[in-house]
Amino acid sequence: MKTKTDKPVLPNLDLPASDKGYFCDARPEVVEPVKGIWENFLNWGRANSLWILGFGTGCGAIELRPLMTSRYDMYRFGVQPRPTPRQSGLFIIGGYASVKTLKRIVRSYEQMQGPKFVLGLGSCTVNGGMYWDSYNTINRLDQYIPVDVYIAGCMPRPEALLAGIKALKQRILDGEAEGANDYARNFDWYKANQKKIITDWNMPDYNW
Amino acid sequence: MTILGQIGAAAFSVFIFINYGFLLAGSMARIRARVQGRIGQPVYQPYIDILKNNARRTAVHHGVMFFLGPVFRLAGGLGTFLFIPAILNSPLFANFSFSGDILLVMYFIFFGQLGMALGAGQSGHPYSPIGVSRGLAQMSAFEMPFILSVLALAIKHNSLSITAIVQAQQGGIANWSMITNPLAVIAAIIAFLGMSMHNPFSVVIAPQEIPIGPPTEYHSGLLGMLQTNRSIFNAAKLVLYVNLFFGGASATEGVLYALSASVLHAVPVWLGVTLGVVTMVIKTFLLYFITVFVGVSFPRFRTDQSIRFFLFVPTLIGLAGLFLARL
Amino acid sequence: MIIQIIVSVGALLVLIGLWGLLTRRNLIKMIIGFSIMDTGTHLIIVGLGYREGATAPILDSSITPGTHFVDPIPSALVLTAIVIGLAVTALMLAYAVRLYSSRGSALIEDFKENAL
Amino acid sequence: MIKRFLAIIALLGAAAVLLPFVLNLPTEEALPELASKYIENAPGELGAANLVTSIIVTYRGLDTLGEVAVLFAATAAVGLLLKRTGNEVGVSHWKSSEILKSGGGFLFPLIILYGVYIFLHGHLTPGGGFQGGVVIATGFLLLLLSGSVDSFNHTVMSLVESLSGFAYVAVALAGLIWAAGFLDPRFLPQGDFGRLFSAGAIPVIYSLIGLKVGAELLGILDAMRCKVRREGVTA
Amino acid sequence: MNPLIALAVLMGTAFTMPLFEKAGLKPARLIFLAALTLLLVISGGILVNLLNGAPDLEVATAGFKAPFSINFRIGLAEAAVWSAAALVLLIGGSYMIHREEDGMYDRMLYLVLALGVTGLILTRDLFNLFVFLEISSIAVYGLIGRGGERSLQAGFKYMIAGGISSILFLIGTVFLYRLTGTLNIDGMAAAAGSGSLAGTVGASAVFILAISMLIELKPFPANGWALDAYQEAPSGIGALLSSAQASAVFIAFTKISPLFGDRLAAVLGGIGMLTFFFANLMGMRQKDEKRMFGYSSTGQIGLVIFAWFAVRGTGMPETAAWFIVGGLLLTHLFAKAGLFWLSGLADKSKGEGGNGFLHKVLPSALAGIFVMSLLALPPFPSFFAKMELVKLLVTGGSWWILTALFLGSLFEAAYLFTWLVKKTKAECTDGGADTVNGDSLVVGKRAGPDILTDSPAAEVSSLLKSSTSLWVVIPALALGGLSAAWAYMAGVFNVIAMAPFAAALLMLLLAFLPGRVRGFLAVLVSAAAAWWIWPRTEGIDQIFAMLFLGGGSLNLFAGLYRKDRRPGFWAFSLMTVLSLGALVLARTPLEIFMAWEVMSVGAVLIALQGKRAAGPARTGMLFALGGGYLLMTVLMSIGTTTVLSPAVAAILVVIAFLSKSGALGLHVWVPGSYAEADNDATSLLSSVISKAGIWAMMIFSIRILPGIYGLDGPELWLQAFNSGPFSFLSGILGWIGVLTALVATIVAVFQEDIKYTLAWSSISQLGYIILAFSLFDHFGWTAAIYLSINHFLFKAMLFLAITGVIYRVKTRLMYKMGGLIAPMPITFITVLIAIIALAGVPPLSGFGGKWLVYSALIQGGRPVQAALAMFSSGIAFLYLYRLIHSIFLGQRKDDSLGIKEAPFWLILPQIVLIALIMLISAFPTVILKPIIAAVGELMPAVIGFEGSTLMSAIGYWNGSWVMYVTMGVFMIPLVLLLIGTGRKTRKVKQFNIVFAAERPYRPETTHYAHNFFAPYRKALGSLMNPLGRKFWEGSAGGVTAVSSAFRRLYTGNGQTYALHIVLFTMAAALFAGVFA
Repeated sequence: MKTKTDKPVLPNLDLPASDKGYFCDARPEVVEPVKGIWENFLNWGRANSLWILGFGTGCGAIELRPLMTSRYDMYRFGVQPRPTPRQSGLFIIGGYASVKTLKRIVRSYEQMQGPKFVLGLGSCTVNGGMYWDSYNTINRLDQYIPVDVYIAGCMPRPEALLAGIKALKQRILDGEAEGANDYARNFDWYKANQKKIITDWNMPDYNW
Repeated sequence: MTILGQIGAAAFSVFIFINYGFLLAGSMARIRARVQGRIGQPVYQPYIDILKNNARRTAVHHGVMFFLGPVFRLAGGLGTFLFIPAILNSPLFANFSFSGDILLVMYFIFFGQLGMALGAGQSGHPYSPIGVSRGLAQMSAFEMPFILSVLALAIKHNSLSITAIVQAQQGGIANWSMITNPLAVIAAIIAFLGMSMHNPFSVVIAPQEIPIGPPTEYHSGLLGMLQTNRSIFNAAKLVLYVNLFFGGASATEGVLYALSASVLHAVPVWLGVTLGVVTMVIKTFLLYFITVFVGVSFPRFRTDQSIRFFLFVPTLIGLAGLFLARL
Repeated sequence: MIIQIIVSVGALLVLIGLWGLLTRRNLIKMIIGFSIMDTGTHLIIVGLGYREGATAPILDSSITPGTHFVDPIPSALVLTAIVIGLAVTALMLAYAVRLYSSRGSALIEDFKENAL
Repeated sequence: MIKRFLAIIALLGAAAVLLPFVLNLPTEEALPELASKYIENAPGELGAANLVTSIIVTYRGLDTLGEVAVLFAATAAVGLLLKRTGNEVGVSHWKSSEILKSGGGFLFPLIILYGVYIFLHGHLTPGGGFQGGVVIATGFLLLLLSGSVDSFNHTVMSLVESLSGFAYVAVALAGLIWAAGFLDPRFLPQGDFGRLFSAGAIPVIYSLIGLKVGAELLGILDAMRCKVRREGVTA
Repeated sequence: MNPLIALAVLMGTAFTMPLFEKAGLKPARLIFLAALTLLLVISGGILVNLLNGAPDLEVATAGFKAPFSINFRIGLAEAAVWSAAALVLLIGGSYMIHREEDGMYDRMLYLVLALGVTGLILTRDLFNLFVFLEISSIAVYGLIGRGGERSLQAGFKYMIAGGISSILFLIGTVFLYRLTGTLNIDGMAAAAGSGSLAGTVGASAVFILAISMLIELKPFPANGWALDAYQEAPSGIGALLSSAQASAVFIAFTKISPLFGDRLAAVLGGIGMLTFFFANLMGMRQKDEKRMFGYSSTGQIGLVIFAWFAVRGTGMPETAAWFIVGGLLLTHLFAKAGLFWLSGLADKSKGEGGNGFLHKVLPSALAGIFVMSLLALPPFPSFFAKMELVKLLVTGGSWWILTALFLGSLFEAAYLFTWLVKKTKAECTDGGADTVNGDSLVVGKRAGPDILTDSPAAEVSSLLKSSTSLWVVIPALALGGLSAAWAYMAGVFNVIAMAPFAAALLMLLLAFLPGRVRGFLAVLVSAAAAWWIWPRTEGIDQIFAMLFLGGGSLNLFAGLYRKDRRPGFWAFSLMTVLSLGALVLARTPLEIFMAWEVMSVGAVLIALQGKRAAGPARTGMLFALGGGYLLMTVLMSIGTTTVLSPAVAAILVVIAFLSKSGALGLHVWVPGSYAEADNDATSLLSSVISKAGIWAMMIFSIRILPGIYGLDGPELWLQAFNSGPFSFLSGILGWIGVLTALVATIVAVFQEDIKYTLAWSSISQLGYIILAFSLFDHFGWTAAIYLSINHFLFKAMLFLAITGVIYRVKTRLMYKMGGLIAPMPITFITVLIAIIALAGVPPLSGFGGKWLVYSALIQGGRPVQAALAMFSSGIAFLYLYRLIHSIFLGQRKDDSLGIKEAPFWLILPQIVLIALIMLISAFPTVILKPIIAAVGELMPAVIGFEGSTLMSAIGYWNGSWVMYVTMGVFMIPLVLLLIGTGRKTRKVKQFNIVFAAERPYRPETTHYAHNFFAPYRKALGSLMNPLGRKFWEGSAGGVTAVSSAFRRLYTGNGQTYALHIVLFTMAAALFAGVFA
C-alpha cells in the first residue's frame, strides 16, 4: 500500500468546501517503465489484450460496432469492449468532442489505470474537422489529453480503424506509447488548457 | 502420504485444472465466435488478459475489505476445488477431500461469494451492491434444486462423501446418477445454469445496466485475480458435477482404461491417472457446452422472475427426484 | 296457629317492602320500603319466640310457679335488630338528603354518574 | 317495561324463597334447652326481674355493646354527612300552632321524667336503656317541633354522649377486673330482688345506655334539622 | 393478652374522640394512632404465642361459659388475618392523616370500622357476627360518603345492597336459632351434624344465611354496587374495603361454612370461580384505576371463596387447607391495600409531572412487588397457594374449572401489568433511537443515552420528603415475610431457590449507587454463581449451566458500557441469570417450576426496561404466564395418580417451552420484546435466556416425563419417544422447527431496523435448534447443544456489536448508516466473524452446526426437512450480508464522521467471543467431545471422533483440516496480491468511483441499502402477510369485545343493582335445589 508521504497536493479549488473530503487530492505520478526484456514481454501482453472503453464520445462510436461483427472481428487481435474506464486500456475518441463531452472524457481518461492509450478517430480530433470554427467543440485533442494514434478521415471505415489499432499495437510493442507518463509530467499544462475551455469544473483537479 | 506430499499433489492438481480452466474459457469463446461466423479470439487469450491486467502500473483501492475481496474470491475458488476429489483412486488428484463431504463443498461456495460481496460492498459504487443483491437472491433460489438433487444422491447411495458417490457410479454408464436418478440430474443441471451466470440468469453482471455488476470497481491486479478465480471455480464446479452425476473419472476404471488395459495388460499408474484426467476433461468439456448453448439462445430473466422460476418447476423436479431416490 | 299468622304477616311485609324497593323510583319511598322490610323481619323474629299461652319473662308479683314463659332470646335479638334498623334508616335518610341537595332530584336513576 | 317485568319475577322468586318458612314452621312447644336454662338460673345469678334485660345486658352483653357502637357510628356518619357546611342561611322560625307550643311546654317535663323512669327501672319492668333514650329524644323533638327552641347546646350533647359511652366501657372493664369477665355486672352487690338498687351493675349500665341513646338521637335530629339551602332551590 | 381489651380500647377512644378534639388536633391524632397501634400489638402478641405452639385462645364474655354467653376463639388463621388487618388499619390511619382527610367524625368511624373488623374475625356467635357485620358496614357507609358528590351515590347503592343482605341474614339467623336452639356457631354445627337442619326450613335458612354473607363478598352478577363503591370511594377507604373488611367478612363466611350442605358448597364454589373469571374478564377494558382495582379485588375474593370450597371436599388437613386459602387471602390483603395507597399517593402528587411520582425507583419497585404478588408469581405466598390449588384441580380432573382459573389469571395479568407498565415507565420524552416496527416508520428525535434524570441524592431526598411512601413499604415487607414463611412451608426455602430474589432485592436496595458499581457487583455475583455451580453439575446440566451463567456474566459485563444507573436492568437481569442457575440445579417439580417462572417473567421484565417496550413486554408477559400455567398443570400431576395422558402432557410441556423460545405461532412477542428492550439486554435475552426452553425440553424428555409415566432407563424412554406414546412429538416438532427457521429468515430479510432483523434471526436459529432436538437421538441432540452454544457465541457478538453501533450512531435504521468500517474496525471484525459463523460458511464453527443438523436429518430419514433447512440457511445469507453492508460498507454519511469506536466495555466481550469462536472453529474437538460424551450417557452414541475427524454413518468432517486448508488457500493469493499490485495501489476517498463519467452528488444518494431485496419481496410477496400476528390480535380483539359486552350489565342505577341481587338469590336457590 502506498503510504502518503509528503507528496505535493492538488488545490481542488473548484470543489465546494463541503465536498473536499469526498475526493482524493493527490497528483498523478510518473511510473517509469522497466527497461529490457521484461518490459517488452509486458508490452506484448498489453498489445495483444487491448480493452476498449465503451464510451462513444462522438459520431465515431458507430464505427466501433462493425468491429464486433464477423466481417471485421476485432476479437482476433485480443481487443474487446469494457464498460468501465478502470478496466480498459484504450480510449477511442470518435469524431468531434464537444466541451461538455470533453469534461467527461477527461474524467474517464484520468480514471483509467496504468499504461493507457488514446486513439483519435476522425479528422475532427486532428484539427477540429468540419466543426473547426464551432463555439462548443475543441480543435486539437492532444492539447487536452495525450493521444497516441490519429486516424484521419471524416469517419474512416472500420478497416482504417483496424489499421489504426494495428499501428497502436506496434507503438506499444516499441515501448513508445507512454501517454500516461506524459500526462503526469506536464499535468499542469494539460489541466490549464482543460480549465480554460471547461467552465463548470465542479470536479477535483485529478479524478482518481 | 506425508503432509508435504499432499500439499505438493494438491498444488499439481490445481495447476493442471487451472490451466484447463483457462483453455476451456478460451476455447468456448472461440467456439462461440465460430458459431457467429467470426474467427474469434485465440484460445490462449485469457492468459494474455491476466498478464495485461497484472502488468498495469497503477491501481486504486477503497479500503482493506475492497483489497481482500479478490483474495477471498480466489481462496473460495481454490478451496472448493481442493475439497473435491478430482480423480478417483489416485492419491495425486485426491486433493484434501478427506477433510469434509459434499456439505463442506456446498457451503464453501458461499465463502467465495461472501468475500466478493464484501469487497464489492466497500467499493462505494452503488452498482456493486445492486449486483450483489441480485446475485444473492438468485443464488438462494437456485440452491433449492441443487440441494434436492444432492440429497437425492445422498439418500440413494446412503452417504454424503463424494468419493463414495463416485465409487458407486463406477462400472459402466448404467449406474451413473444420470441413469439411476434422471430427475435429480435435470434439477442439478438447471441449478448449474443458475450458477454459471450465463444468459438466462446473467442479470447479476448485466453489462448494459450495471457494468459487470459486483466487480465494477475492480481493475489491474485485483481483476486479474478475479479472472483466475473464474477459471478455477468453473473447473471445480464442473468436476463436482461430473463426480456427482456423470460417473466422475477414475484412475483404475473407465472406458479408456479398459481399452488401454486390453492393449497393455498391465496399465502403469501414470497412464491410468492421465487417462482419468482425459476422461474428466472430455466430460467437463461436454457439460460446459450445455450452459453455453442455453446461454447463447435465451434472453435475460429479471431477478424476481428467476427466483420464481427456480422455486417452481426445478424444485418440483428436485422433490420428485428425492422421492424417486427413496423408492 | 298465632305464630303462623304472625310469621306470614311478617313475610308479607317483607315482600311488600321488597316490591316498594324494586319499583318505586323516589329515594324516600325506597327507604320506606326498606323500613317496611325491617319491620316485617322484626315481626318474624318475635313471632318465632312466641309460645301458645305463655307470658312475658318478667318475674313480678303476678307470676305463679306454673306459668310458662315466652322464649326470651328472640325478644333480646329483636331489640338489637330494631336499633340497627333504626341506625341504617337514619343513615339512608341522611344520604337521601345530601343526594337531593347535590342533584336537586330524588329519583334513583338520576344518580348513574359512574356507569361502566 | 323490562324492569317492571323483572321486578315481578324477582318478587315471585323472593316469595318462593320465603314460602318454606311460612308453610312448615317448627311447632314444638317446649322452649329450647338454652332458653329454659336462662329462665331458671337468670334471676338467681343476676337478680334482675326482667329476664330479657339480663340477657341483653349480661349474657349477650357484647351484642348490646355492639349495638351502642352501631348507633354511635350512625350518629357520627350522619354528623359527617350533614355537618354545617356554612352555606346555610339563618333558618326562619317555625310557625307552629298555638296548641303545640303551649302543650309542648307542658308535656316536655313529663316525657323526660317518663323516659328516665324507663331506663332506671330497666331491670325490673319491661323496657330499658334504648327505650328510655328514645322517649327522652321524643321529648326534645316535641320542643323542636313546637319551635320554642331552635338549637341545642352541642357541647353538652357531645359531652353527655362521650362520657356515658366511656362510662359504659369502664363498667365493662370493671366487670373484667373485679367480676368474672368482661361486661359482668356482678361486681356490685345483687341487693334484694325486685328493689331499685338490685341486680348488680345492670341498672347502671342500662341508664348509661339510656343517656347515650338519648344524646345520640338528639344529635341525629339536630343534624337533620338544619336544612341545607342550595342556590335557587328553597328547602 | 385478652382481645376484649382491644375492643374496649377501640370503643373507649371512639366514644371520647370529641373530648380529645377539644384538646386539639395533634393529641386527637396521637390517641387515634395509639389505639390502632395497641390493636396491632395485641393481635400480634396473640399471633406470636400461637405460632410458638400455644393452643387456640378461647375467651368468654360476661363471666359465663360458651353457649350462655358470646365467646371468641382465635385459631392460627384468625390470628394471622386479624394481625394483618390490624397492620393495614394502622397504615390506613396514617395515610388518612397524611392526606388531611381526617375530621373528627372520620376518625370515629375509622375506629368503629376497626372494631367491626376485629369482631367479625373473632366472634363465635352467629347474631353477634351479624352485629359486628353491621358495625363494619355502617362505618364503611359513612366513610365512603366522604369522597364528594359521586361517592354519595356509590354509598347509597352500597347501603341498598347491605340492607338486603342484613335482612336475609336476620331471617336466616332466627330460623336457625328456632331449629337448633342455640346461637353459638359451634352449637349449631353440632346440631346440624345431628340432622336437625335436614328439613326444608333448615335447608332454606342455611341457604339464606349463606347468600346474605355471599352478597357481602360481592359475587359476580350482583356486584355492580361494589364496583361503583370502589371507583368512587377515596383511595384510603378503597384500600380498607378491599383488604381488611373483605378478609374479615371472608373469615366470618368460613366460620359458618360447616353448616352448608355439600350441594350448596359446590354452588358457592362455582359462584366464586364465576366471579373470578368474569370480574377479570371485565377488568380488561377499564380506564379508571380504582374501578380496575375493584374488579381485581372482587375477582381475587371470588378465587379465595372457590379455593375454600375446593379444599373443603378433599378432607386435607387444616394446615394444608389454610396454606392455600391463607396464602391467597393474605397476599391479596397486603397487595391490594398497597396498590390502592400507591394510586392514591400518585394522584395526590399529580403535580410532579406525568403519572405522578410512580416512575421513581422505590415507588415503581413497590408497585411491581404488589402487582407481581397479585399475579401469583414466585416467591409470593399466592404462587405456592395457586400451585397447590392447581394440584388439587389436576388430581380432581376438573379441566373446565382449571381453564377458567388460567384464563381468569391471564385476563388479570393483562390489565394489571398494563397498569404497572403505564404507571412506572417514565414517558420517553426524548424520543429514543428512531425505529420502525413492521412497516410504520417511527422517527424519534436524537436521543442521548437514556440516563435517569435525577441524581441519586435527589432521589433519596424526594423519597424521605414524601414520608407516606415509606408507609407503603410496610405491606411490601409483610409480603416478603409471608413469602419466606410460605416458601419454608413449601420446603423450597434454600439458598439456590431464594438466590434470585435476594439478588434482585439487593440490587433494588442499592439503587442509589452509581450504575457501574452495581454493574460490577452483578457481574461478580453471576461469575461466582458460575464458579459455584461448575463442580455441582455434570453432563448436559454442566454444559448448559456454563452457557447460562458464563454467557450471562459476559453479557452483564457488556452492560457496563452505560454510565447511568438503570435500576431495573441490573436487578432483573441478575435475577434472571441466577434463576437460570437455579433451574439447572432444581430437582423437585416445585423448584423446577419456580425457577422457570422467575426466569420467564424476569426475561419480560428485562425487556420492559426499553423505551418503547410497553406493548411487546405486555404480550411477552401473557405468553410467559400462559406457558407457565401449562407447565404447572403437567408438573403438578407428578406424584399423583397420573390423570394426564402422556400425549397431552407432552403437548402441554412442549407448548410451554416453545412459547419461551419463540417457535412459529408462539413467536409474536419475540420480535417486539427483543427489538424494543435495551440494546445490551437484548443480547442477554436472545443469546442466553432463549436457550432455557431448549434445555428444559431436554430435561423433561429425560427425567420428568419419563418419571411421571414410569419409563425409567434410557432404553425405555428412548423407545417411548421414537415409537411409543411420545413418538408423534418428533414429527410435529421437526416441522415446527423447520417452518420457524424458514419463515423467520424470510421475514428477517425485509426488516429495515437492525434489531428487528436480528430478533427474527434469533427466532430462525432457535427453529434450527428445535429441529435438531426433535430427532430425539444422539446425533440430533449433539447438534442441538452444539447449535445452542454456537448461537450464544455469534448472537451475543452480533447484538453487542450492534449495541456499540446504535450507541454511537443513535439510530437503528440500517439505511441511515454506512461506511462505519473506518471509525469502528473492531466492531466490523466482530460482525464479519459473526455473520460468517451464523451463515455456516466452512472455516468457522457455524459450519459444524450446519453439518451436524443436516447429517442428523438425513441419517434420521427426513430429507425434505433437511432440504428446507438448507434453503433457509441459504436465505439467511441474504439478511446477513445486508446487515454488514448497510452498516459498515458503502458510503459514509456526514453525521457519522465524528464517531469513535464502541466503548471498551463492549469491545472486551466481543474479543473474548471472537477468541472462543476461533478456538472452536480450529479445534472442534474441544467443544464437541464433551457434548458427545454428555449426550452419550443418555443415548447410544451414533457419531464419534477418529483423530480430529468427526465420523458419522454417512459423512465426515474434519474442522481443523478445513481451517488449515482455508488459511493456506487464503494466505497464498494474499501474499501474491500484496507483492504484485500491493505496492502500486493508492488509497482513495469515497467519491473516487466511476459514476458514468459524472461526480457523485451526495453520500445518501449513492448508498444502496433501503429495500435491499426488493425483487425477493416481489417474488414471494404473497408469503409475507404475518399470519401469526393476525391470529393473536384477532383473539385478543374478540376477548375485549366480549368483556365490553358484559360490562354493560352494570348500568349504574342502584335499583337495578337491587334487582340483580334478588334475581341472583333466586338463581342460586334454583341451583342449590332449596325449593322442593
